[in-house]
Amino acid sequence: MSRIPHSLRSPAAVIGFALLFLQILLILFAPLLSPYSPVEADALASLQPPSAAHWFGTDITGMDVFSRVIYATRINLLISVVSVAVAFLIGVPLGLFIGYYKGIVSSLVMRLFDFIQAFPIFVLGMALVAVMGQEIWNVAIVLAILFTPVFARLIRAEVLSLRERPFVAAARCSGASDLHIMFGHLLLNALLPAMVQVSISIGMAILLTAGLSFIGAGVRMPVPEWGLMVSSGAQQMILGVWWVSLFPGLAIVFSVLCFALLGDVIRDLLDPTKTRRAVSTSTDIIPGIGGPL
Amino acid sequence: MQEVPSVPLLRIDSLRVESITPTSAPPFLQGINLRLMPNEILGVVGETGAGKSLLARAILDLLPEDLRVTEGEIFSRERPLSRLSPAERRAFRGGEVALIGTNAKELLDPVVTVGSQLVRVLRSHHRVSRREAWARAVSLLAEVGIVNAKERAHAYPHELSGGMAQRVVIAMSLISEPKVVLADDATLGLDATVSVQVLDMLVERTRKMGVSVILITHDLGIVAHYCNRVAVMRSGRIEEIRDTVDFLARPDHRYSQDLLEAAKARPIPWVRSIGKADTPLLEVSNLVKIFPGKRPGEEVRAVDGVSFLIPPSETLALVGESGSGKTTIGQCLVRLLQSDSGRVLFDGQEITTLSEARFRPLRRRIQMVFQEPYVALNPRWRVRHLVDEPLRMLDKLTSAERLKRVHGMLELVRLPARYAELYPYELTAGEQKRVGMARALISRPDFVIFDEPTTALDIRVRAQIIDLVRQLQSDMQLSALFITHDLNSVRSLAHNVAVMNRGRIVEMGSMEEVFARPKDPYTQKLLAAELGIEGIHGPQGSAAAKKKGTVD
Amino acid sequence: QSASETLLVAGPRTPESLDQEYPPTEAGHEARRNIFERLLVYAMKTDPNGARVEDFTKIEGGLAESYEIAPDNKSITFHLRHGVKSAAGNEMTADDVMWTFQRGWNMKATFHWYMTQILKIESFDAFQRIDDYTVKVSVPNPSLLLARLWVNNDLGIIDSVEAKKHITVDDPWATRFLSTGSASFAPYYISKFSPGQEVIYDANPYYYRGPAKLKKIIFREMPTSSNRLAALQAGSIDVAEWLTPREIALAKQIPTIKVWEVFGNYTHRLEMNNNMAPFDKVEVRQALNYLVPRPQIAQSVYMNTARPTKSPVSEIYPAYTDDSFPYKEDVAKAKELLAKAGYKDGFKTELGYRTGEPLEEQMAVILKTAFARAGVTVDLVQLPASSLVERYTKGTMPMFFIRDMAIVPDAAYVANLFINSQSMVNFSHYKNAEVDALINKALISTDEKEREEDMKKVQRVVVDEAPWVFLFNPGYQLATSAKVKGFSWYTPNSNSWYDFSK
Amino acid sequence: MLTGLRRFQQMLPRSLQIILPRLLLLAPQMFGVLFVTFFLIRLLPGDPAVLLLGNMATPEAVAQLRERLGLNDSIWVQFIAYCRNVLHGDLGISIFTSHPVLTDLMERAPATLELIFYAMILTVAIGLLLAVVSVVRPGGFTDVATRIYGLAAGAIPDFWIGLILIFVFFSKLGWAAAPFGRIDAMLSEPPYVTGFYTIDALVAGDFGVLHSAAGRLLLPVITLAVVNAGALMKMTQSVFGKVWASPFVRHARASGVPERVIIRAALRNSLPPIITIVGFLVGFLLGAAVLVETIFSWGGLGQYAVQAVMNSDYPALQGFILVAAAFILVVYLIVDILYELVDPRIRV
Ligand SMILES: Nc1ncnc2c1ncn2[C@@H]1O[C@H](COP(=O)(O)OP(=O)(O)OP(=O)(O)O)[C@@H](O)[C@H]1O
Ligand SMILES: Nc1ncnc2c1ncn2[C@@H]1O[C@H](COP(=O)(O)OP(=O)(O)OP(=O)(O)O)[C@@H](O)[C@H]1O
Ligand SMILES: [Mg+2]
Ligand SMILES: [Mg+2]
Ligand code: NI
Repeated sequence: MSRIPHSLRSPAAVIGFALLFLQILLILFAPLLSPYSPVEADALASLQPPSAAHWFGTDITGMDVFSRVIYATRINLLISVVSVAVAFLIGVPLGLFIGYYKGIVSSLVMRLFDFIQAFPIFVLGMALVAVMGQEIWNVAIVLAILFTPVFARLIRAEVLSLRERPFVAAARCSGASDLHIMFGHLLLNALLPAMVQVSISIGMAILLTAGLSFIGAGVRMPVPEWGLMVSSGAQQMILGVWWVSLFPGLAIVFSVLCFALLGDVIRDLLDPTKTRRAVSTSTDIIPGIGGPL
Repeated sequence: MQEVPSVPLLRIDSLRVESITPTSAPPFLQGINLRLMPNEILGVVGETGAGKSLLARAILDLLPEDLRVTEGEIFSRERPLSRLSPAERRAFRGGEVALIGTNAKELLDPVVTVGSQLVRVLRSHHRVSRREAWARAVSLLAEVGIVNAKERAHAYPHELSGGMAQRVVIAMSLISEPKVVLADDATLGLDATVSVQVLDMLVERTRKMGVSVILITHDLGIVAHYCNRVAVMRSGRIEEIRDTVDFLARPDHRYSQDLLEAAKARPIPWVRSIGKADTPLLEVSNLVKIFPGKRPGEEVRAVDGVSFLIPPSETLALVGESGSGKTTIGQCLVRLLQSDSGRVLFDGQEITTLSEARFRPLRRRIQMVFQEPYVALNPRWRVRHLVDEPLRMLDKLTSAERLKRVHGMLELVRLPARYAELYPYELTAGEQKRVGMARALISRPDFVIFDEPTTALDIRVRAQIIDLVRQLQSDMQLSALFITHDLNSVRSLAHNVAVMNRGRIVEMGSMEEVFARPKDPYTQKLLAAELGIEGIHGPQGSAAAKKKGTVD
Repeated sequence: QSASETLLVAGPRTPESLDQEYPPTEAGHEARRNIFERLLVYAMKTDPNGARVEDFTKIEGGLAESYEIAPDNKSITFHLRHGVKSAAGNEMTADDVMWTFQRGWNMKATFHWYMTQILKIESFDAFQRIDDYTVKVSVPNPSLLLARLWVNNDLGIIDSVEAKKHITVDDPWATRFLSTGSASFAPYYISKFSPGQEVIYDANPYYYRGPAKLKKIIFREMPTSSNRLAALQAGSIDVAEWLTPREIALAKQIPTIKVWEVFGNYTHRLEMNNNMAPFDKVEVRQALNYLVPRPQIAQSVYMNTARPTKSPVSEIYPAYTDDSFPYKEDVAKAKELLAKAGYKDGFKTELGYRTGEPLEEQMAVILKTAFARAGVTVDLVQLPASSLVERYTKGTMPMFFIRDMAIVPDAAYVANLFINSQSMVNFSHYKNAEVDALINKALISTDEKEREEDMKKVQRVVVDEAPWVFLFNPGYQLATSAKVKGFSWYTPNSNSWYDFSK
Repeated sequence: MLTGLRRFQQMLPRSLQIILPRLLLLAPQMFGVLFVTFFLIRLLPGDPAVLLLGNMATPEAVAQLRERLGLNDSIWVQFIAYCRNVLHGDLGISIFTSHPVLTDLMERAPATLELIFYAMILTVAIGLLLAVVSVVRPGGFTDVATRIYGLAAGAIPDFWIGLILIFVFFSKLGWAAAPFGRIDAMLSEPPYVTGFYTIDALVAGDFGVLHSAAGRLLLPVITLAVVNAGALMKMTQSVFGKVWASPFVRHARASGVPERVIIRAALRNSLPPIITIVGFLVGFLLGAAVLVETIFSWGGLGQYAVQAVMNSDYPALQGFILVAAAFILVVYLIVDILYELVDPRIRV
């Protein structure tokens, strides 16, 4: 297993894992790390610029931006991870079935996905949250609804091409049943792009959550959530109060960046073709033909 | 060996190519000395990875980015290439030395008509009007044997067959009238009959235009038939350069001898087991398989009323061009495909009408070795799991027993036991083929279908696999259906031969009979296209010249 | 028109509807002020800050040149001005007034509410056309509000000739037309109405007090208050309405901006649903009042532009008193009260505020923190204005902000509006039989002295029973470019562009 | 009958063969969208009649309106009525603006389209240019820069970068035009021709307006482009990179074809996937516009949608979603058609 450290040693991977580690730290030790309560207003301390007492300054109600940024890691990652996990758990088996079995049900499900995806994702999210109410869990559910087709389609596309691959035929010759082929052979191979997508989706979920909160269709005050914090500072930005929006925005950037980087790392780690190129430079098959035309 | 007393078109002096990142690995090319004379066809042979393509790319100064010429020099008509300006270098490529690559379809721009692509190349070298360029492109296409060239010039690459695409690439290389053509495995992957036609055409055209050719190939047969001289490459070196006839008669180097030996057939006809021919193991009658065609309503009769018998412990070889329906028959037999009509009796039992559940017990007796070695193995499974999958599915054994069987099987296919823990991508193609066989044989079947076990393999590996299959057949008393392109391996393996053309069996009989006295014109054509290396006495220039009348 | 005759105004939103029968909103009030003309007006005076404000003691003729009240205070007769013309050029007669009354009566909205709830009129017979220029309104009980009411912003007179052109079978009162267009005898008419974007007012050339100095008012919607300030500072607009106190403080420091300030009639308060546990307990309501850090809020939220409200009645209105207001910040006392009510460990509740109201949000967060000190956990619920209103009208919202004013400068009117258990807008559902009786008595009483005493008593009781968490009188501020002159203030806190010039 | 149709189809030119079936497909897709919007809005809390009439509505008025709106009919009857209305261009009346939703949308659409249009142009320009340069000159400065940009761009929230741009270029430096609205409030909009202020101003020859409109467009367009060009760049890099490494490019080079011609040919080959991505981006921009328009008080469809959410203006929201989905479907349709037109390998 000497190749794992290698792909984990790239600068991208190092930064990605460092950011992930940092976020985990923030989640676990938020109460220890934050000097103030994330939800308690201090009317007299409103809109103070960054200082020794308030590293990131305070917002209009006098809440400490630094403490809120730290606590928001919990909320934002909770929403994102939960929504992506739900989407993954529903989308993957669904994709497996509609990829493997062609039939009315499969095409109906695909048409349903078409409709869901015909709507601009953000707008649909906005409407759905409006319908269901601005609760943390509702935001997570809406994101899960939006992401499920993504995973299902991805897996389906993989399965569609995988099922035509000779190793599936070979498995069938060995007496494998449909279920065994689906879960033993196809799932394992189709999961890789899905894993990359998991990471990317978490990043997207963070952005979407923040965007929804920004326009007031996400979580509610005073929940510490990055998008909401950017939003609460947005008004003052034009008047020169930059710190309220700047820091939570940066937190979003780093958090999303982290998952983007990790996505790349996963891709590198799990891709057998890449490794294959590295391992066997000399193979005794004649390149250019995988068999006669 | 004597020098030809005139100015060489190309001269390569002690060329050395290395990676720019310093490694302990040996250089990719070293000590290459080569002279190419006018009107000469020089063959370059060697196994995969020998550096043949790199040599061609070095000549064009198109080495991969991480490789560099660290020593030596290449001269084109005594001009050192390293001194060329970028513009001159561009003019040199294609203008003086043109390349014909492998797998022609991929060398053509998929979204531009072939005529325009020829025009593009021509106008990169000569100032001609678009109109005239087009006219020249069309006439050249006609000359390289494209029928109806005027219309075909408007075709996109995907609308051409492999052979036609290869002709287009040849036309492309010739259109700006270069002095030298580098043909790098130009006919690799084409059907033998097509390959011969294309090579004949290439040699004929270059002769006519006074162009010298470097013919890079794996196939000693091609060298034997077309080249004046031959260079044998191995690990970045030229082992020997000789006159072809000399070389075939008495190769100097040990390696060259090995190569020649492996390329030859080894018809040690093995003993036919004493015939209980009255009860065949497999009996196929009137098998038909129809696929839907490209356009709705069309149909392709991939297998069209095929009948044959295979007695126990005997091997039937199924030969024929690509697309003739060989694989389809195999897949119908293991019920990966449902045949449209006809009967298949296995050990007296009709199997086409069995339900999948009833057929499953039979699967352990009928197995198939798949055509592509890599893609037929699940890339995420270890060899151990790959090999014992049939056992898990079909037999109830403890895992210890299974592992024992796996190890036994690996031994049988000559793989070390530690391979059980490897993933397919960690194996070479030859090893992957062996794993495929182990997997098919582990359930101790009575009947195995080998789908092209030897194609796409390097010369020596192919010989090893043939030996292995032969060994297994005699050890396990297998009956086999042996699907192949490679007539050479048929000679070594089969008792009987069936020749297929367009879904039908056109000729069937014992191996010796069919090969010695082919009756069907198609069989004759197929045999004629085989470029053997036995009994060659000099370059023919054209296979057609030698076997006049058998190829039209 | 030259640039000096055009005024560019930026406000948070365009009016929801131009119809005066539509529920009153701030944006709606401002449009009404400019495109509707009323029968009566208050005389104007200059307040100490130099702004023109209404003199509540003097009622003058508007569209009615004069009026007279019967000695028994049971009817009022309007003598309409002659030669008053609408922007369409139609001259006003008693028919316009009567049609307006008819429309209002039949639409059963604002007009109907005033007439039935305040004046206690029971049938349309109360409205009489005497001749072409005389109209008489009779009421069953004597009322001191008989004249005052007609100054109200929502009781403008419609140009019935114009309006009738837009009548259809299923729309006999031209509601569709009047919700997006104008037909009155006002200084301005609507030349363009793009809800959510802009409203353009053009001057009525026939206006009876003479055409306006500003010929065109362009009202642009700019929902973000800081953008309005930035635009004013950049000189892209002339008037920025509804800035936050912080922005007002900032604006005061900018030399090109003039800030007009008036201590108006607003009260900002946190209403509690008195029918809903735990707010059915008076101690709980009092406890919350003790928990409010008023000085801090005054300083950090209002930047010292506001004063605490200490009575349900606006401090500028007659009969106002704050002599019994006990609520100082006192956590111990609050806890004690809560314990007494049985909520020793506090309780959990919800607080609703409107979307797009940074000030309310700020205050909500501060109050949440303040209440938490006594164990009261508050969930903040941000809702679109309409949903919030729907929820507290239905009584399903425990706590919510109300920023409101009563536009009739009369304590009994105010109390009747907000405190009377019969009132539709008594959203806190406060109910006290004694208070109700006193208010009802005052509505029909003509004895000024006794009325005042009763009203003071009402204020004391209400302050003690604390149906609301009393917060602030935020005042009214308007930031304009320094070039703009003529600011005036009216009880609906809406700008009358007729008074302005550049 | 079917075969007859097919034969007829085969007689048409290739482009029509591609376009016609796609157009036919649009109808069921639109039906699906109608279906979804209808039921989505049905899920919303609150009685539409109450919402429409406002808080002071009397029960009789509500009952009357319910009758008139057909709210008492069965859900399917209502759905059919809804479809009929939509087909007649009736998307209902906005509660907030009291205008027909369609009128509102039409009025605001040009603002959004202008924004998206320029943002798209800039996105494509940045994305393609960077991608091509980084692939053709690997290892260079651009290569490294694009790699960092590609990662960062995907992580930056558009609403945040918009705010930062406003803060830096408007509030601090004072270089950019004010971030509210499409033109300076003092100016009046140019006479309507296309609805794009820049183009209309040019047509009218009013350079003051043109200058103002272009200046106002600058920041929002940059905001959208900076965020989205990263995605386009990354995907183009991988597509173009693959083509650039493909045998035919190497072969062209070996044949002495000039580099510039090869780049053009390689781009031509990368076009189909790029078109798909661009189409997808248009859809994405429409969503992003919701946020960016809010920040820049743009007064387009996006802001309308946000207002609709804020005000619980369900007819307006429903109308917006419907129109947005229809717009996206049309964009996808165009993408599919273009995709098939530029790739001769696709069989019809
Ligand atoms: N771009 C590259 N970078 C590094 N090594 C390379 C590159 N291309 C080829 N090689 C290595 O150079 C050696 C020679 O390769 P080359 O392609 O010339 O072999 P070949 O003789 O043409 O083989 P084949 O018959 O399979 O075409 C091989 O070991 C190969 O792995
Ligand atoms: N799944 C399929 N659908 C449609 N046509 C098919 C399918 N599989 C094979 N064919 C067609 O059936 C014919 C026979 O194919 P088959 O693979 O059996 O040929 P083959 O003799 O094995 O060729 P090769 O030597 O290239 O492997 C070909 O024309 C092929 O295009
Ligand atoms: Mg090669
Ligand atoms: Mg085959
Ligand atoms: Ni021969």
